Amino acid sequence: QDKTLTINSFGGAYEQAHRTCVIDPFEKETGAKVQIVTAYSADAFAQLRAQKDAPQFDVINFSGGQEIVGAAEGLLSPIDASKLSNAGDLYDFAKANFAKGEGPAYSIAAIGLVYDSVKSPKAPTSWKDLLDPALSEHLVLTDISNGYGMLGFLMLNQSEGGTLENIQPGLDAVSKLLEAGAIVVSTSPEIQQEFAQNDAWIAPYASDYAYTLRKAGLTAKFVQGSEGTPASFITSNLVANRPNQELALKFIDISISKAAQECFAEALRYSPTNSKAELSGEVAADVAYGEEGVKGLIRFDPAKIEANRKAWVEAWNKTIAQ
Amino acid sequence: MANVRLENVKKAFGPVQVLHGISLDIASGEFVSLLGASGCGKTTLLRIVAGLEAVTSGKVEIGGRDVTALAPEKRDISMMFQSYALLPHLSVAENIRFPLRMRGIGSREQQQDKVRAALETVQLGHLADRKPRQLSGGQQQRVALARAIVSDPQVLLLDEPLSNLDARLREDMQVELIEIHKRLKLTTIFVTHDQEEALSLSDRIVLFNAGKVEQQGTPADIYAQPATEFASNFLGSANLVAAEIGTDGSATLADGQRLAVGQDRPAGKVSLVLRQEDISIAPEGAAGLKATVRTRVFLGARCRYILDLAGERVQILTGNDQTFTFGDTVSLSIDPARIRIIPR
Amino acid sequence: MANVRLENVKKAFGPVQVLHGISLDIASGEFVSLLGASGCGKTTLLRIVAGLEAVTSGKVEIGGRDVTALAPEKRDISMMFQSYALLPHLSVAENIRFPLRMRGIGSREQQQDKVRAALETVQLGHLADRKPRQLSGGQQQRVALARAIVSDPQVLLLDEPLSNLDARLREDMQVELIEIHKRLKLTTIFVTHDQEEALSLSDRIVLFNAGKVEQQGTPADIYAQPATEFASNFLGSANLVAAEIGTDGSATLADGQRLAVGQDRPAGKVSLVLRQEDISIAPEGAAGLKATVRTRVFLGARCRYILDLAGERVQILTGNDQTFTFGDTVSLSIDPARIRIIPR
Amino acid sequence: MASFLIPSWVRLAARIFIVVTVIFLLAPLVVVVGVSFSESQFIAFPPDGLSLRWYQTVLSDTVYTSAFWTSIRIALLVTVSATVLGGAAAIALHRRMLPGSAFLATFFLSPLVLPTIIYAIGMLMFWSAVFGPVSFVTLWIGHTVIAIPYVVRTTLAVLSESDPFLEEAARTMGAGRIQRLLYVVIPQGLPGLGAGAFFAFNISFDEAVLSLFLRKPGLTTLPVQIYGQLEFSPDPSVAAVSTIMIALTVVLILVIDRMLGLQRFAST
Amino acid sequence: MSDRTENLLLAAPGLLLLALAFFLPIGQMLVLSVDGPEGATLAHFSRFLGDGFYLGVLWRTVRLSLIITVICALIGFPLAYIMARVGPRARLWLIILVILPLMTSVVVRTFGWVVLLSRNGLIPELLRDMGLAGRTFALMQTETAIVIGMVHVLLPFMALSILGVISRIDTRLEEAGRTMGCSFLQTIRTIVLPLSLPGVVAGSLLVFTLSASSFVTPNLLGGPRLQVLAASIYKSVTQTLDWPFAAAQAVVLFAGILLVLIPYVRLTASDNG
Ligand SMILES: Nc1ncnc2c1ncn2[C@@H]1O[C@H](COP(=O)(O)OP(=O)(O)OP(=O)(O)O)[C@@H](O)[C@H]1O
Ligand SMILES: Nc1ncnc2c1ncn2[C@@H]1O[C@H](COP(=O)(O)OP(=O)(O)OP(=O)(O)O)[C@@H](O)[C@H]1O
Ligand SMILES: [Mg+2]
Ligand SMILES: [Mg+2]
Repeated sequence: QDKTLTINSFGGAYEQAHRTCVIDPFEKETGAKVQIVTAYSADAFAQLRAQKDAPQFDVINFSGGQEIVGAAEGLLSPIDASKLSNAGDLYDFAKANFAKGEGPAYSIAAIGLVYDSVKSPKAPTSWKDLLDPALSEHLVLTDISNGYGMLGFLMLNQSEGGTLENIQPGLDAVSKLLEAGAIVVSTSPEIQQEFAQNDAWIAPYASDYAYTLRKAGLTAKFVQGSEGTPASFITSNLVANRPNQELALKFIDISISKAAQECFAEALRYSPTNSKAELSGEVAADVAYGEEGVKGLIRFDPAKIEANRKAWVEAWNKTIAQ
Repeated sequence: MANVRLENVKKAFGPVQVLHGISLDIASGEFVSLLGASGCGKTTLLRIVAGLEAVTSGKVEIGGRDVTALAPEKRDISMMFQSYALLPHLSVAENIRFPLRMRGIGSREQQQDKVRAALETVQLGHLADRKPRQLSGGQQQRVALARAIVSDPQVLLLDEPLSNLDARLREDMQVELIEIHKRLKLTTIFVTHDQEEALSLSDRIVLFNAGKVEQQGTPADIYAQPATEFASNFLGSANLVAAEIGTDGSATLADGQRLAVGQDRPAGKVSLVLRQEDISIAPEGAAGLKATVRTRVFLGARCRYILDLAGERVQILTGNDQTFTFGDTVSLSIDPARIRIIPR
Repeated sequence: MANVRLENVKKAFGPVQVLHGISLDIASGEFVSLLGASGCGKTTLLRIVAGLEAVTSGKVEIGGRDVTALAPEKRDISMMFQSYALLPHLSVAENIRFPLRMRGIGSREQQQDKVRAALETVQLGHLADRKPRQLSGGQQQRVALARAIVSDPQVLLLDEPLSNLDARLREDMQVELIEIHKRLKLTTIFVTHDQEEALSLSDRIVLFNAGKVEQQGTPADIYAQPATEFASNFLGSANLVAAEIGTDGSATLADGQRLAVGQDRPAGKVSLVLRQEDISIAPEGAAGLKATVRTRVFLGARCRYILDLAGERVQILTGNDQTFTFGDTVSLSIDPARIRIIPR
Repeated sequence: MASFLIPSWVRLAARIFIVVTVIFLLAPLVVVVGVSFSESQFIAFPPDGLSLRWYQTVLSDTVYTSAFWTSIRIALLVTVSATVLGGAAAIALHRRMLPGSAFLATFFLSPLVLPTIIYAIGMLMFWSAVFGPVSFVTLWIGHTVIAIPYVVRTTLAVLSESDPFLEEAARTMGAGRIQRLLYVVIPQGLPGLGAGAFFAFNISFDEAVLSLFLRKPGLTTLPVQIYGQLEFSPDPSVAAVSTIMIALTVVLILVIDRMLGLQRFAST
Repeated sequence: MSDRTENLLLAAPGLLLLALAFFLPIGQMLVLSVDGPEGATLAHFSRFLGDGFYLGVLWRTVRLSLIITVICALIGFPLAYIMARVGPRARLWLIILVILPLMTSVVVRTFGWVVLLSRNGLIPELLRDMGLAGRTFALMQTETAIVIGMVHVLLPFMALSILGVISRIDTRLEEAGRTMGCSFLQTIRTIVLPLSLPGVVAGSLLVFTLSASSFVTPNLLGGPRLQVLAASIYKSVTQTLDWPFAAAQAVVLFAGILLVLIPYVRLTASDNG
């Protein structure tokens, strides 16, 4: 049997971590070879869907909830939990929809407030602080076509009194912010660009990115807003219609292993979903850690998000349109 | 070598009918000139023989083979364009070598020899490496000529090949053309607007008028016996003088002067066709018709007088021995046999 | 109206020296022809007068003003190009109206009237709406001519304007040119390769040789008294015959025949310059030099004989009254006053 | 042309125009070059600190070099295929002997009209359904399709200005179909074909969307690599790659010029 | 073989490739635009055409494309003319300069512009220093930024398309114009411009369609608040995963472009003969 697996990874530092934490151990253990296609979830999903007659991925990783659609369209295979030796160690929310075809979540990115600890006149503590007029000219919002942007917006909406049924308060807040001088970007590098060169002080975004900024030499810090911290799940999914699913399952199994998750947290500050994972104090401070920490995370119902995504994006677009 | 036959060839550009049914038979090795007014369809005819223009109806044969629908490159012809059509990206020598290369005639060295020879023929040996754009008009024309003759085709089509050359060079080129023609016995169709050139070079002249063949024949025939008014007018630049033939067979002009005419004609109103070089001029007093000098045009070896004869404008062409000036009355004489009469 | 003055104008294209110091004075309203062999620099000179080519050194004046560095459009000239340079995107009428439009001459209606008149002048009234590509070669040339004359410029530059026209049309156009010139008193510089045309039209002829002015003068002067061998050769197509002047002043040919020469010359070896139209031919037995007919070339009104005279090839041009054929012995006579002698 | 044919103020204006245009064209490149020598992790201009570390990173990282070679390979193949197919079609259209030439000319433009992503998805769906997994060939075909319009357009435009008698003259000189193409039509269309070929190369070399969707492991082009790098961890390494590309281009053109006399080609 | 067969043979490979490798795949994609849960539907179109927001996006796309095309032509024509008429050395350098930007990835180049145009970038800072702009002035995320970036990307296409044609124009025609009283600029307008029209047409066809269908540059420089149709299509494909709607937008874009181009080609083709 063919001993190669094709997966997607997210490039850059993420891909490096992916390699050290998951792929290398996997290759060592199975003698198989892993080929990586560097693609964001959205692009990878589009590719998966278009290629449904001859998919090239064996395992596909998503960070924006695409597994829900993928599973519904039959592009992904249901997973038998018993075939994953590490499934038992996962928190329950990380393995909720195996039967539908959604794979396990193997990392969590926490969405909070990224800010410039030097330039920003005060350290923000709550989502409400985003509305502080002193900050608005230095505020960077992220478009909700971006997964993190979506979660950040929903959290802002919630802090303004909205719900998943009613996002109008969030939209109102956004238009107020835009009027006051905030800007909207749609990709992560633009956030870096804004922080590095254009006097941006604060942005609702993910913990791992704050870490990236710090590594790049910026004075960025991450805080969790007092109202709560939305979580973005990174899932590892089993692609349907591929010959070597056994091997693919093995790969997913390693992704959710204790060692792999510790390694990810160490390298990129992602929160583990494996309850057995143990983190050093320094790392733990940057992530949501342990049963309690994880419980504090808010997970907006991904099914609802998927159901409403089109409408929300349209409403959002109309709100921000100049 | 090959004969060329056109059978009732017609050609129209959209609504513009250009050739109205041309039939022509050109023998193998013949040198035929096409003469005709500007825009009468000479170039169009050459292009049809070359295969560059489809006929509207009719048939074209070369060497006994129906080529009406044959591609030009398969016809073994060679054509010199009125606008030269030199390839701008090739040097003079490369332009001339082009037909040899295309037809695969000879080795590279032989081709180069032929090119050199053709360049010498047109007296351009020193410009072999220039690009066409760097040549004068006459030089370009000679390159085009060299390119047309270099490949010794069965049929040679030349469209006003010498129009931009000075008299000396033109004579030289005429001699070269005749010699090439004699040596290789090429069937040659030659378009020219220069009558003397046509008369001196050709075995036969085909006179065109508005897309029809007006007359054809040897140079001497066609010159001596123009069949139509157009022909005599076009070839000899003839004067038309109104007259009345009397019962005695002599002609009376409008002012009452009389002259003898050779042809026997029933009495009546006619036009006399007087060719300008047939009329001789003498000082007043000599026998002949009286006329008044209007203008004298100096032509070097010859001289043209514009005269007033019986109230009509008459041109004559004569030598430079005697000169008359404005207002002189002169006496004109003309061999009665050379006067043609056409009814009015 | 404006005179044109060139002062020691030199022009080189890279290493190729084309004009070697031309000085010319053309009076206001004068009609000057440039004659010269192909490639001698006529077009280049016109282009310099027009301002299209920068001089390498020297000075150009028009109407007393130094225009050496003046842009062409400020010179109030009009030029007809040897290659016509018709604008392919404009119709015939638009092409002719172009200079009027650009110079802002007259209202739209006036312009259209002028265009119509110019089209009539060149006999193309019926083709006003065609595009240049849909015209025959001669028609294109006439459009270019019409475009050059339509705007009545101070200086009119014509580069072989009639080379693609048949004899009839050519005469008509010459008459039109002369009339326009007389009516408007345009200073006209006219390049032609046709000597008769130059001789008949011009006030003055400037004879070019390899980028230098060889001779200039009125047509009669320059024809009658060519100053150099080149001039006589170029203008009269003269024959050069080797001879020796004896002590009695008469010349002896190589075969011992003798003839009288007009000029007084010290004894010695010389070349006799015999213009081809000065020699008359008579049947054997008449007084004169004996020669043998090699070829007779029929030219319609005239006839050219190629003869063998004392072992040399001699051409003569004569009328068509008597005809001789290959091998006939004939007797040649020539007015001693017309023989020029140059040392050998 | 004589020097005084162009008024001096036009010369001055032209100089200024060229300078401004060149500044405009080069401005972002200067930024890119500047950033590439930056010491810092992020893209900022003017750069803080000078270093060659990003060049080191790029040159020692095989992903860049292998992506570069993949791109070059595809781009060269596409240049050939698009120029041959597009050039041939343009010549046929130019002769106006096919029915509906004008319509066909528009037809050849259509790959430009749709955003590449639509084509990318369509192509991926189609290929997967019919041939299965994508490959190098898929990408080659895809790039050829989107490069053809450029060649067709530029060649058509140039041919429309050439002397129609030249091809006819060649025919009377015995040039067969192929010879006419080779020795007359192609030399006449050369500026257009050249521009088209260059566009084709460039389109393929710089194409990201189609390459993104049609890729598979081991088939990553340089733009996809750069795009990914910028998306996931933007650092001056992309600037270093681009600077190397700029330098390579200049050197390549100058070398070709030395060897073939490009200026002669450029002047026809 | 007849001439017609020859031309067919010449055109056939290209036509075939386009038919098989373009129209087949794209057709399959575009039928999605009428794809609904219960058979064929025009719902996606009516959603687009009935919504001011999307019509605005379409209008912006067309408007910006027109502006970009006009600016490219205004710069590209003189640039090409100068390139065609300077000496061979200078021409070589100009060509290098024009194609250099093309050899840099669009994304990277656009990032160069981002750096230059954003709030603390060189250009706004310069404008601020000269007192021409306010404290928070930025060119980023404006239509101006999109136009600047797109012109930069597309100018070489325009310039080189025109250059090819101008280099084929017989200079004697210009000279003839001068002897007929045209000033230099009149010669350009009445002779060079009409004769280089095929190049201008070719260039503007390329530029217009490219700017209407491009996504990376407008998205990076205009930001999410100034969407163009291509970006919206991109979003529908990858983010909202609404492919039928994406296909419908593509059809609308296709139709919109044709609507602009057909009269343009008609208008200019008649002068080409
Ligand atoms: N661009 C050029 N480079 C080099 N030589 C040139 C260039 N243009 C013209 N010449 C040369 O300059 C000479 C004069 O050319 P010009 O066109 O003035 O001749 P011309 O007297 O008009 O001849 P023709 O009667 O044949 O038209 C020719 O020998 C020609 O070869
Ligand atoms: N494409 C065309 N459309 C319409 N009429 C045309 C076209 N081409 C040529 N003609 C016309 O056909 C006639 C014959 O043209 P042709 O070129 O054969 O004349 P020609 O005898 O060679 O004249 P010239 O001596 O002036 O060169 C001309 O009256 C010309 O106007
Ligand atoms: Mg003709
Ligand atoms: Mg000349």
